[in-house]
Amino acid sequence: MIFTFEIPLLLLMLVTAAGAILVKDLMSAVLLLGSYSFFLSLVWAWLGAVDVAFVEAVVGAGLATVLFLLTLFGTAPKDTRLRRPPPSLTTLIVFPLLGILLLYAASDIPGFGDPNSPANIHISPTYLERSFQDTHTPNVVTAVLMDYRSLDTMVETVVIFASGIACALLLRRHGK
Amino acid sequence: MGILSIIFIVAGLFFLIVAAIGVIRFPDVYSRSHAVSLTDSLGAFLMLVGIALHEGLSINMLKILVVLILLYILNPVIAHATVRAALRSGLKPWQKGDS
Amino acid sequence: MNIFLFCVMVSLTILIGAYLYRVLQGPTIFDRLLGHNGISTKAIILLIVMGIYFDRVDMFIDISIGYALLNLVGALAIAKYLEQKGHP
Amino acid sequence: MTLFVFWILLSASFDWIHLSLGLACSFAVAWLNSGHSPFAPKFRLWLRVSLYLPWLFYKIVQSSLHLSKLILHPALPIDPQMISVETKLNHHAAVVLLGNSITLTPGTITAEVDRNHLIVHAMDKVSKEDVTSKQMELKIADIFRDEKPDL
Repeated sequence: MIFTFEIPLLLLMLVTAAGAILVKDLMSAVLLLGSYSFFLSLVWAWLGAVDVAFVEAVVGAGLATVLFLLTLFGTAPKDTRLRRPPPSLTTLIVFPLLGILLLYAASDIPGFGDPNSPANIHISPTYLERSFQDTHTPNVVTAVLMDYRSLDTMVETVVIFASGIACALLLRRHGK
Repeated sequence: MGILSIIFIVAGLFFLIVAAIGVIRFPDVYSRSHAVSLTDSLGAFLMLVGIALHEGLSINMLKILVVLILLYILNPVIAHATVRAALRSGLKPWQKGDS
Repeated sequence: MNIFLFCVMVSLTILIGAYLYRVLQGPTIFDRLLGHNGISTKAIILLIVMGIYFDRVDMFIDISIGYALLNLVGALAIAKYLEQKGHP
Repeated sequence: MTLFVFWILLSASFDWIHLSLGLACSFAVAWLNSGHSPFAPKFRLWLRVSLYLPWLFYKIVQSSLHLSKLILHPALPIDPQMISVETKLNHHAAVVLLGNSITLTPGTITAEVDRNHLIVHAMDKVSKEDVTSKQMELKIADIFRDEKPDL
Protein backbone atom coordinates (compact mmCIF):
# COMPACT_ATOMS: atom_id res chain seq x y z
CA MET A 1 0.00 0.00 0.00
CA ILE A 2 2.72 2.44 0.92
CA PHE A 3 4.94 2.00 -2.09
CA THR A 4 2.29 2.38 -4.72
CA PHE A 5 1.82 6.07 -4.20
CA GLU A 6 5.29 7.07 -5.37
CA ILE A 7 4.64 5.77 -8.83
CA PRO A 8 2.10 8.41 -9.95
CA LEU A 9 4.32 11.12 -8.48
CA LEU A 10 7.33 9.77 -10.35
CA LEU A 11 5.28 9.56 -13.53
CA LEU A 12 4.25 13.20 -13.13
CA MET A 13 7.92 14.09 -12.61
CA LEU A 14 8.87 12.27 -15.79
CA VAL A 15 6.17 14.03 -17.80
CA THR A 16 7.24 17.41 -16.41
CA ALA A 17 10.90 16.84 -17.17
CA ALA A 18 10.17 15.68 -20.70
CA GLY A 19 7.94 18.70 -21.18
CA ALA A 20 10.65 21.04 -19.93
CA ILE A 21 13.01 19.65 -22.54
CA LEU A 22 10.54 19.56 -25.39
CA VAL A 23 8.82 22.89 -24.91
CA LYS A 24 9.83 25.57 -27.36
CA ASP A 25 9.84 28.61 -25.15
CA LEU A 26 12.29 29.27 -22.32
CA MET A 27 9.80 30.86 -19.92
CA SER A 28 7.62 27.78 -20.06
CA ALA A 29 10.66 25.65 -19.39
CA VAL A 30 11.35 27.68 -16.24
CA LEU A 31 7.75 27.20 -15.09
CA LEU A 32 7.92 23.48 -15.78
CA LEU A 33 11.12 23.20 -13.80
CA GLY A 34 9.34 24.89 -10.90
CA SER A 35 6.56 22.31 -11.05
CA TYR A 36 9.19 19.60 -11.33
CA SER A 37 10.79 20.63 -8.08
CA PHE A 38 7.38 20.73 -6.41
CA PHE A 39 6.88 17.11 -7.39
CA LEU A 40 10.39 16.16 -6.32
CA SER A 41 9.77 17.75 -2.96
CA LEU A 42 6.50 15.82 -2.66
CA VAL A 43 8.41 12.60 -3.32
CA TRP A 44 10.93 13.48 -0.63
CA ALA A 45 8.15 14.25 1.81
CA TRP A 46 6.49 10.95 0.97
CA LEU A 47 9.72 9.11 1.70
CA GLY A 48 9.90 10.81 5.07
CA ALA A 49 12.86 13.12 4.41
CA VAL A 50 11.13 16.29 5.46
CA ASP A 51 14.30 18.39 5.70
CA VAL A 52 15.35 17.52 2.18
CA ALA A 53 11.84 18.31 1.00
CA PHE A 54 12.00 21.71 2.63
CA VAL A 55 15.35 22.51 1.04
CA GLU A 56 14.09 21.31 -2.32
CA ALA A 57 11.03 23.53 -2.04
CA VAL A 58 13.06 26.58 -1.05
CA VAL A 59 15.90 26.17 -3.51
CA GLY A 60 14.11 24.52 -6.43
CA ALA A 61 10.80 26.27 -6.45
CA GLY A 62 11.71 29.63 -5.00
CA LEU A 63 15.32 30.54 -5.58
CA ALA A 64 15.99 28.70 -8.84
CA THR A 65 12.91 30.18 -10.51
CA VAL A 66 13.91 33.69 -9.56
CA LEU A 67 17.53 33.09 -10.62
CA PHE A 68 16.45 31.67 -13.97
CA LEU A 69 14.21 34.68 -14.44
CA LEU A 70 17.06 37.04 -13.67
CA THR A 71 19.20 35.24 -16.23
CA LEU A 72 16.44 35.46 -18.82
CA PHE A 73 16.03 39.11 -17.97
CA GLY A 74 19.73 39.77 -18.47
CA THR A 75 19.98 37.89 -21.76
CA ALA A 76 17.69 38.03 -24.74
CA PRO A 77 14.90 35.48 -24.30
CA LYS A 78 13.35 36.12 -27.68
CA ASP A 79 16.27 34.75 -29.66
CA THR A 80 17.07 31.71 -27.59
CA ARG A 81 14.71 29.20 -29.06
CA LEU A 82 16.21 25.80 -28.63
CA ARG A 83 18.11 24.78 -31.70
CA ARG A 84 19.31 21.29 -31.08
CA PRO A 85 21.48 19.46 -33.57
CA PRO A 86 20.45 15.86 -34.12
CA PRO A 87 22.32 13.52 -31.77
CA SER A 88 25.51 12.05 -33.12
CA LEU A 89 26.24 8.35 -33.43
CA THR A 90 28.54 8.33 -30.39
CA THR A 91 25.80 9.78 -28.22
CA LEU A 92 23.31 7.21 -29.42
CA ILE A 93 25.69 4.39 -28.52
CA VAL A 94 27.31 5.64 -25.33
CA PHE A 95 24.36 6.91 -23.35
CA PRO A 96 22.21 3.74 -23.47
CA LEU A 97 25.32 1.80 -22.47
CA LEU A 98 25.83 4.16 -19.54
CA GLY A 99 22.21 3.70 -18.54
CA ILE A 100 22.51 -0.07 -18.66
CA LEU A 101 25.67 0.13 -16.56
CA LEU A 102 23.95 2.29 -13.96
CA LEU A 103 20.97 -0.05 -13.80
CA TYR A 104 23.34 -2.99 -13.38
CA ALA A 105 25.08 -1.21 -10.53
CA ALA A 106 21.74 -0.29 -8.98
CA SER A 107 20.77 -3.94 -8.77
CA ASP A 108 23.53 -4.37 -6.19
CA ILE A 109 22.04 -1.78 -3.85
CA PRO A 110 20.01 -3.44 -1.09
CA GLY A 111 16.27 -2.96 -1.29
CA PHE A 112 14.62 0.09 0.21
CA GLY A 113 14.07 -0.46 3.93
CA ASP A 114 15.91 -3.78 3.94
CA PRO A 115 16.84 -4.47 7.58
CA ASN A 116 19.93 -6.48 6.64
CA SER A 117 21.68 -3.85 4.54
CA PRO A 118 25.03 -2.64 5.92
CA ALA A 119 23.84 0.90 6.55
CA ASN A 120 20.98 -0.34 8.68
CA ILE A 121 23.11 -2.78 10.68
CA HIS A 122 26.00 -0.59 11.76
CA ILE A 123 25.59 3.09 11.16
CA SER A 124 21.97 4.06 11.67
CA PRO A 125 21.48 2.46 15.11
CA THR A 126 24.66 4.09 16.36
CA TYR A 127 23.56 7.50 15.18
CA LEU A 128 20.06 7.02 16.47
CA GLU A 129 21.19 5.83 19.89
CA ARG A 130 24.11 8.09 20.55
CA SER A 131 23.41 11.34 18.75
CA PHE A 132 21.44 12.91 21.55
CA GLN A 133 24.00 12.11 24.25
CA ASP A 134 26.89 13.16 22.06
CA THR A 135 25.58 16.36 20.59
CA HIS A 136 22.43 17.37 22.52
CA THR A 137 20.67 18.12 19.24
CA PRO A 138 17.08 16.92 19.00
CA ASN A 139 17.14 16.51 15.20
CA VAL A 140 19.20 13.51 14.14
CA VAL A 141 19.76 14.71 10.58
CA THR A 142 21.15 17.99 11.82
CA ALA A 143 23.38 16.14 14.26
CA VAL A 144 24.75 13.93 11.50
CA LEU A 145 25.34 16.85 9.18
CA MET A 146 26.78 19.30 11.64
CA ASP A 147 28.64 17.08 14.10
CA TYR A 148 29.61 13.73 12.69
CA ARG A 149 30.29 15.07 9.23
CA SER A 150 31.12 18.66 10.01
CA LEU A 151 34.36 18.69 8.00
CA ASP A 152 32.50 17.39 4.97
CA THR A 153 29.80 19.99 5.36
CA MET A 154 32.36 22.74 5.82
CA VAL A 155 34.15 21.89 2.58
CA GLU A 156 30.82 21.74 0.77
CA THR A 157 30.05 25.20 2.06
CA VAL A 158 33.46 26.38 0.84
CA VAL A 159 32.67 25.04 -2.65
CA ILE A 160 29.34 26.82 -2.73
CA PHE A 161 30.95 30.01 -1.47
CA ALA A 162 33.63 29.84 -4.17
CA SER A 163 31.05 29.38 -6.90
CA GLY A 164 29.10 32.31 -5.53
CA ILE A 165 32.20 34.50 -5.63
CA ALA A 166 32.93 33.38 -9.20
CA CYS A 167 29.41 34.29 -10.30
CA ALA A 168 29.70 37.67 -8.59
CA LEU A 169 33.00 38.39 -10.34
CA LEU A 170 31.61 37.43 -13.74
CA LEU A 171 28.52 39.53 -13.29
CA ARG A 172 30.56 42.50 -12.11
CA ARG A 173 32.59 42.52 -15.28
CA HIS A 174 29.36 42.29 -17.26
CA GLY A 175 28.05 45.34 -15.47
CA LYS A 176 30.92 47.66 -16.38
CA MET B 1 -16.22 14.37 14.60
CA GLY B 2 -14.81 11.80 12.17
CA ILE B 3 -17.96 11.74 10.04
CA LEU B 4 -18.06 15.55 9.92
CA SER B 5 -14.47 15.81 8.77
CA ILE B 6 -15.08 13.16 6.09
CA ILE B 7 -18.06 15.15 4.84
CA PHE B 8 -15.97 18.33 4.70
CA ILE B 9 -13.10 16.63 2.89
CA VAL B 10 -15.40 15.04 0.32
CA ALA B 11 -17.11 18.36 -0.34
CA GLY B 12 -13.74 20.05 -0.80
CA LEU B 13 -12.65 17.30 -3.14
CA PHE B 14 -15.82 17.82 -5.17
CA PHE B 15 -15.01 21.51 -5.62
CA LEU B 16 -11.42 20.70 -6.53
CA ILE B 17 -12.59 18.26 -9.22
CA VAL B 18 -15.05 20.83 -10.57
CA ALA B 19 -12.27 23.41 -10.71
CA ALA B 20 -9.98 21.04 -12.58
CA ILE B 21 -12.74 20.36 -15.13
CA GLY B 22 -13.18 24.10 -15.46
CA VAL B 23 -9.48 24.64 -16.00
CA ILE B 24 -9.57 22.17 -18.86
CA ARG B 25 -12.83 23.31 -20.41
CA PHE B 26 -12.71 27.09 -20.31
CA PRO B 27 -11.62 28.96 -23.41
CA ASP B 28 -9.13 31.61 -22.27
CA VAL B 29 -6.83 32.79 -19.51
CA TYR B 30 -9.28 35.06 -17.76
CA SER B 31 -12.03 32.50 -17.38
CA ARG B 32 -9.54 29.80 -16.37
CA SER B 33 -8.33 32.05 -13.61
CA HIS B 34 -11.89 32.02 -12.26
CA ALA B 35 -11.71 28.26 -12.01
CA VAL B 36 -8.39 28.42 -10.19
CA SER B 37 -9.84 30.96 -7.80
CA LEU B 38 -12.72 28.56 -7.14
CA THR B 39 -10.16 25.98 -6.09
CA ASP B 40 -8.36 28.34 -3.81
CA SER B 41 -11.31 29.85 -2.06
CA LEU B 42 -13.78 27.08 -1.44
CA GLY B 43 -12.03 23.80 -2.22
CA ALA B 44 -8.97 24.50 -0.12
CA PHE B 45 -11.13 25.94 2.64
CA LEU B 46 -13.32 22.86 2.93
CA MET B 47 -10.38 20.46 2.69
CA LEU B 48 -8.35 22.24 5.34
CA VAL B 49 -11.27 22.68 7.71
CA GLY B 50 -12.01 18.98 7.39
CA ILE B 51 -8.43 18.11 8.15
CA ALA B 52 -8.34 20.49 11.08
CA LEU B 53 -11.49 18.90 12.49
CA HIS B 54 -9.88 15.51 12.12
CA GLU B 55 -6.80 16.73 13.91
CA GLY B 56 -8.72 18.09 16.86
CA LEU B 57 -7.91 21.08 19.02
CA SER B 58 -4.14 21.41 19.21
CA ILE B 59 -1.25 23.51 17.99
CA ASN B 60 -1.40 21.70 14.65
CA MET B 61 -4.95 22.84 14.08
CA LEU B 62 -3.83 26.42 14.64
CA LYS B 63 -1.03 25.90 12.15
CA ILE B 64 -3.47 24.55 9.58
CA LEU B 65 -5.55 27.66 10.10
CA VAL B 66 -2.42 29.76 9.52
CA VAL B 67 -1.91 27.97 6.20
CA LEU B 68 -5.53 28.70 5.36
CA ILE B 69 -5.19 32.41 6.14
CA LEU B 70 -1.99 32.56 4.10
CA LEU B 71 -3.75 30.93 1.16
CA TYR B 72 -6.62 33.39 1.44
CA ILE B 73 -4.31 36.39 1.47
CA LEU B 74 -1.76 35.25 -1.10
CA ASN B 75 -3.83 33.53 -3.77
CA PRO B 76 -5.90 36.57 -4.79
CA VAL B 77 -2.62 38.44 -5.09
CA ILE B 78 -1.23 35.82 -7.45
CA ALA B 79 -4.42 35.63 -9.51
CA HIS B 80 -4.55 39.41 -9.75
CA ALA B 81 -0.88 39.58 -10.80
CA THR B 82 -1.41 36.97 -13.50
CA VAL B 83 -4.50 38.59 -14.90
CA ARG B 84 -2.94 42.03 -14.81
CA ALA B 85 0.14 40.78 -16.62
CA ALA B 86 -2.09 39.17 -19.23
CA LEU B 87 -4.11 42.33 -19.63
CA ARG B 88 -1.12 44.63 -19.86
CA SER B 89 0.62 42.49 -22.42
CA GLY B 90 -2.38 42.93 -24.66
CA LEU B 91 -4.14 39.60 -24.55
CA LYS B 92 -7.72 40.00 -25.68
CA PRO B 93 -10.41 38.39 -23.52
CA TRP B 94 -12.60 35.76 -25.12
CA GLN B 95 -16.00 37.07 -26.17
CA LYS B 96 -19.19 35.17 -26.57
CA GLY B 97 -19.25 35.24 -30.34
CA ASP B 98 -15.79 33.69 -30.81
CA SER B 99 -15.40 30.06 -31.55
CA MET C 1 -9.72 6.35 7.86
CA ASN C 2 -6.31 5.57 6.44
CA ILE C 3 -7.74 4.05 3.29
CA PHE C 4 -9.98 7.08 2.87
CA LEU C 5 -7.00 9.40 3.17
CA PHE C 6 -5.13 7.30 0.64
CA CYS C 7 -8.01 7.65 -1.81
CA VAL C 8 -7.99 11.40 -1.23
CA MET C 9 -4.28 11.53 -2.00
CA VAL C 10 -4.64 9.53 -5.19
CA SER C 11 -7.45 11.72 -6.45
CA LEU C 12 -5.44 14.85 -5.64
CA THR C 13 -2.62 13.43 -7.73
CA ILE C 14 -4.99 12.83 -10.63
CA LEU C 15 -6.16 16.44 -10.31
CA ILE C 16 -2.54 17.57 -10.41
CA GLY C 17 -2.31 15.62 -13.66
CA ALA C 18 -5.22 17.63 -15.05
CA TYR C 19 -3.48 20.89 -14.16
CA LEU C 20 -0.27 19.54 -15.64
CA TYR C 21 -2.12 19.03 -18.91
CA ARG C 22 -2.94 22.73 -18.86
CA VAL C 23 0.67 23.61 -18.07
CA LEU C 24 2.00 21.50 -20.92
CA GLN C 25 -0.69 22.38 -23.43
CA GLY C 26 -1.54 25.97 -22.59
CA PRO C 27 -1.63 28.23 -25.62
CA THR C 28 -0.14 31.24 -23.85
CA ILE C 29 2.38 31.61 -21.07
CA PHE C 30 -0.30 32.84 -18.66
CA ASP C 31 -2.15 29.56 -18.89
CA ARG C 32 1.01 27.84 -17.80
CA LEU C 33 1.41 30.28 -14.91
CA LEU C 34 -2.15 29.61 -13.78
CA GLY C 35 -1.61 25.88 -14.00
CA HIS C 36 1.56 26.23 -11.95
CA ASN C 37 -0.35 28.15 -9.31
CA GLY C 38 -3.04 25.49 -9.19
CA ILE C 39 -0.43 22.75 -8.92
CA SER C 40 1.20 24.44 -5.97
CA THR C 41 -2.10 24.86 -4.16
CA LYS C 42 -2.78 21.16 -4.70
CA ALA C 43 0.71 20.36 -3.45
CA ILE C 44 0.07 22.27 -0.22
CA ILE C 45 -3.15 20.38 0.43
CA LEU C 46 -1.50 17.09 -0.55
CA LEU C 47 1.32 17.70 1.91
CA ILE C 48 -1.06 18.26 4.80
CA VAL C 49 -3.08 15.17 3.91
CA MET C 50 0.18 13.26 3.76
CA GLY C 51 1.05 14.54 7.22
CA ILE C 52 -2.27 13.28 8.58
CA TYR C 53 -1.66 9.94 6.88
CA PHE C 54 1.68 9.57 8.64
CA ASP C 55 0.51 11.17 11.93
CA ARG C 56 3.38 13.65 11.69
CA VAL C 57 1.48 16.85 10.95
CA ASP C 58 3.90 19.03 12.90
CA MET C 59 6.70 18.32 10.47
CA PHE C 60 4.74 18.51 7.25
CA ILE C 61 2.85 21.66 8.02
CA ASP C 62 6.01 23.75 8.13
CA ILE C 63 6.84 22.74 4.60
CA SER C 64 3.40 23.69 3.46
CA ILE C 65 3.72 27.15 4.99
CA GLY C 66 7.03 27.51 3.18
CA TYR C 67 5.39 26.37 -0.06
CA ALA C 68 2.65 28.95 0.28
CA LEU C 69 5.13 31.79 0.77
CA LEU C 70 7.53 30.64 -1.95
CA ASN C 71 4.74 30.19 -4.43
CA LEU C 72 3.90 33.84 -3.96
CA VAL C 73 7.50 34.89 -4.55
CA GLY C 74 7.91 32.84 -7.71
CA ALA C 75 4.56 33.74 -9.23
CA LEU C 76 4.99 37.44 -8.51
CA ALA C 77 8.46 37.41 -10.06
CA ILE C 78 7.16 35.71 -13.20
CA ALA C 79 4.18 38.03 -13.46
CA LYS C 80 6.35 41.12 -13.05
CA TYR C 81 8.75 39.78 -15.64
CA LEU C 82 5.96 39.13 -18.11
CA GLU C 83 4.53 42.58 -17.55
CA GLN C 84 7.80 44.17 -18.49
CA LYS C 85 8.70 41.98 -21.42
CA GLY C 86 5.32 41.28 -22.96
CA HIS C 87 4.33 37.77 -23.82
CA PRO C 88 6.15 35.90 -26.57
CA MET D 1 2.96 41.91 17.89
CA THR D 2 1.32 39.92 15.16
CA LEU D 3 4.71 38.63 14.18
CA PHE D 4 5.30 37.44 17.71
CA VAL D 5 2.07 35.44 17.69
CA PHE D 6 3.15 34.02 14.34
CA TRP D 7 6.50 33.00 15.82
CA ILE D 8 4.80 31.24 18.70
CA LEU D 9 2.57 29.37 16.29
CA LEU D 10 5.50 28.30 14.16
CA SER D 11 7.92 27.23 16.84
CA ALA D 12 5.30 25.81 19.21
CA SER D 13 7.73 25.69 22.08
CA PHE D 14 7.32 27.72 25.20
CA ASP D 15 10.70 27.85 26.95
CA TRP D 16 12.13 31.18 27.95
CA ILE D 17 14.94 31.10 25.42
CA HIS D 18 12.63 30.57 22.47
CA LEU D 19 10.16 33.17 23.65
CA SER D 20 12.74 35.89 24.21
CA LEU D 21 14.48 35.14 20.92
CA GLY D 22 11.16 35.33 19.10
CA LEU D 23 10.30 38.58 20.79
CA ALA D 24 13.65 40.10 19.79
CA CYS D 25 13.34 38.88 16.19
CA SER D 26 9.79 40.11 15.74
CA PHE D 27 10.63 43.52 17.14
CA ALA D 28 13.65 43.76 14.87
CA VAL D 29 11.63 42.87 11.78
CA ALA D 30 8.84 45.25 12.73
CA TRP D 31 11.32 48.04 13.34
CA LEU D 32 13.08 47.45 10.03
CA ASN D 33 9.83 47.50 8.09
CA SER D 34 8.04 50.27 9.92
CA GLY D 35 8.79 52.88 7.27
CA HIS D 36 6.91 51.15 4.48
CA SER D 37 3.46 50.61 5.88
CA PRO D 38 1.10 53.38 4.87
CA PHE D 39 -1.01 53.17 7.99
CA ALA D 40 -1.05 51.36 11.28
CA PRO D 41 -4.09 49.17 11.71
CA LYS D 42 -6.06 49.82 14.86
CA PHE D 43 -7.84 47.35 17.02
CA ARG D 44 -11.30 48.73 16.22
CA LEU D 45 -10.61 48.21 12.54
CA TRP D 46 -9.62 44.59 13.05
CA LEU D 47 -12.85 44.01 14.93
CA ARG D 48 -14.94 45.37 12.08
CA VAL D 49 -12.97 43.41 9.48
CA SER D 50 -13.57 40.21 11.41
CA LEU D 51 -17.26 41.04 11.47
CA TYR D 52 -17.12 41.52 7.70
CA LEU D 53 -15.50 38.13 7.02
CA PRO D 54 -18.56 35.87 7.59
CA TRP D 55 -20.58 37.88 5.10
CA LEU D 56 -17.73 37.57 2.59
CA PHE D 57 -17.66 33.85 3.20
CA TYR D 58 -21.38 33.62 2.54
CA LYS D 59 -20.88 35.41 -0.78
CA ILE D 60 -18.01 33.06 -1.62
CA VAL D 61 -20.14 29.97 -1.04
CA GLN D 62 -23.02 31.40 -3.06
CA SER D 63 -20.95 32.35 -6.06
CA SER D 64 -18.90 29.14 -5.91
CA LEU D 65 -22.06 27.11 -6.24
CA HIS D 66 -23.09 29.28 -9.18
CA LEU D 67 -19.71 28.92 -10.87
CA SER D 68 -19.59 25.15 -10.42
CA LYS D 69 -23.06 24.96 -11.96
CA LEU D 70 -21.66 26.90 -14.91
CA ILE D 71 -18.69 24.59 -15.23
CA LEU D 72 -20.69 21.38 -15.07
CA HIS D 73 -23.31 22.65 -17.50
CA PRO D 74 -22.79 20.77 -20.78
CA ALA D 75 -23.28 23.79 -23.03
CA LEU D 76 -20.86 26.02 -21.06
CA PRO D 77 -23.19 29.05 -20.99
CA ILE D 78 -20.61 31.66 -20.08
CA ASP D 79 -20.52 35.26 -21.16
CA PRO D 80 -17.25 36.75 -19.92
CA GLN D 81 -16.80 40.47 -20.12
CA MET D 82 -14.70 43.30 -18.79
CA ILE D 83 -16.49 45.89 -16.72
CA SER D 84 -15.00 48.95 -15.12
CA VAL D 85 -16.11 50.05 -11.71
CA GLU D 86 -15.75 53.41 -10.02
CA THR D 87 -15.41 53.30 -6.27
CA LYS D 88 -15.84 56.11 -3.80
CA LEU D 89 -13.46 54.56 -1.30
CA ASN D 90 -10.72 56.94 -0.31
CA HIS D 91 -8.35 54.78 1.65
CA HIS D 92 -5.50 52.58 0.47
CA ALA D 93 -6.38 49.64 2.65
CA ALA D 94 -10.04 49.89 1.70
CA VAL D 95 -9.25 49.63 -2.00
CA VAL D 96 -6.91 46.72 -1.31
CA LEU D 97 -9.59 44.97 0.71
CA LEU D 98 -12.16 45.55 -2.02
CA GLY D 99 -9.91 44.20 -4.76
CA ASN D 100 -8.98 41.22 -2.66
CA SER D 101 -12.61 40.43 -1.90
CA ILE D 102 -13.57 40.71 -5.55
CA THR D 103 -10.78 38.38 -6.57
CA LEU D 104 -11.53 35.95 -3.78
CA THR D 105 -15.14 35.66 -4.85
CA PRO D 106 -15.24 33.11 -7.67
CA GLY D 107 -16.63 34.52 -10.88
CA THR D 108 -15.04 37.94 -10.61
CA ILE D 109 -11.39 38.92 -10.81
CA THR D 110 -9.81 42.30 -10.44
CA ALA D 111 -7.65 42.90 -13.46
CA GLU D 112 -6.40 46.42 -12.96
CA VAL D 113 -6.45 48.85 -10.08
CA ASP D 114 -6.02 52.54 -10.41
CA ARG D 115 -6.68 54.98 -7.60
CA ASN D 116 -10.42 54.57 -7.44
CA HIS D 117 -11.06 52.81 -10.66
CA LEU D 118 -11.12 49.05 -10.99
CA ILE D 119 -11.33 46.90 -14.10
CA VAL D 120 -13.07 43.67 -13.24
CA HIS D 121 -13.40 40.57 -15.37
CA ALA D 122 -16.72 38.90 -14.71
CA MET D 123 -17.88 35.49 -15.77
CA ASP D 124 -21.52 36.08 -16.59
CA LYS D 125 -24.52 38.23 -15.72
CA VAL D 126 -24.98 36.93 -12.20
CA SER D 127 -21.42 37.51 -11.10
CA LYS D 128 -21.51 40.88 -12.83
CA GLU D 129 -24.42 41.80 -10.60
CA ASP D 130 -22.25 41.09 -7.58
CA VAL D 131 -19.84 43.83 -8.46
CA THR D 132 -22.16 46.40 -9.94
CA SER D 133 -24.64 46.23 -7.10
CA LYS D 134 -22.09 47.99 -4.85
CA GLN D 135 -23.06 45.83 -1.90
CA MET D 136 -19.49 44.89 -1.09
CA GLU D 137 -18.27 48.44 -1.47
CA LEU D 138 -20.88 49.76 0.95
CA LYS D 139 -19.81 47.21 3.54
CA ILE D 140 -16.17 48.17 3.20
CA ALA D 141 -16.98 51.86 3.32
CA ASP D 142 -18.83 51.12 6.51
CA ILE D 143 -15.72 49.49 7.96
CA PHE D 144 -13.52 52.43 7.16
CA ARG D 145 -15.99 55.17 8.06
CA ASP D 146 -13.92 56.57 10.92
CA GLU D 147 -10.55 56.60 9.20
CA LYS D 148 -8.82 59.63 7.85
CA PRO D 149 -8.89 59.58 4.01
CA ASP D 150 -5.42 59.36 2.53
CA LEU D 151 -6.01 58.98 -1.18
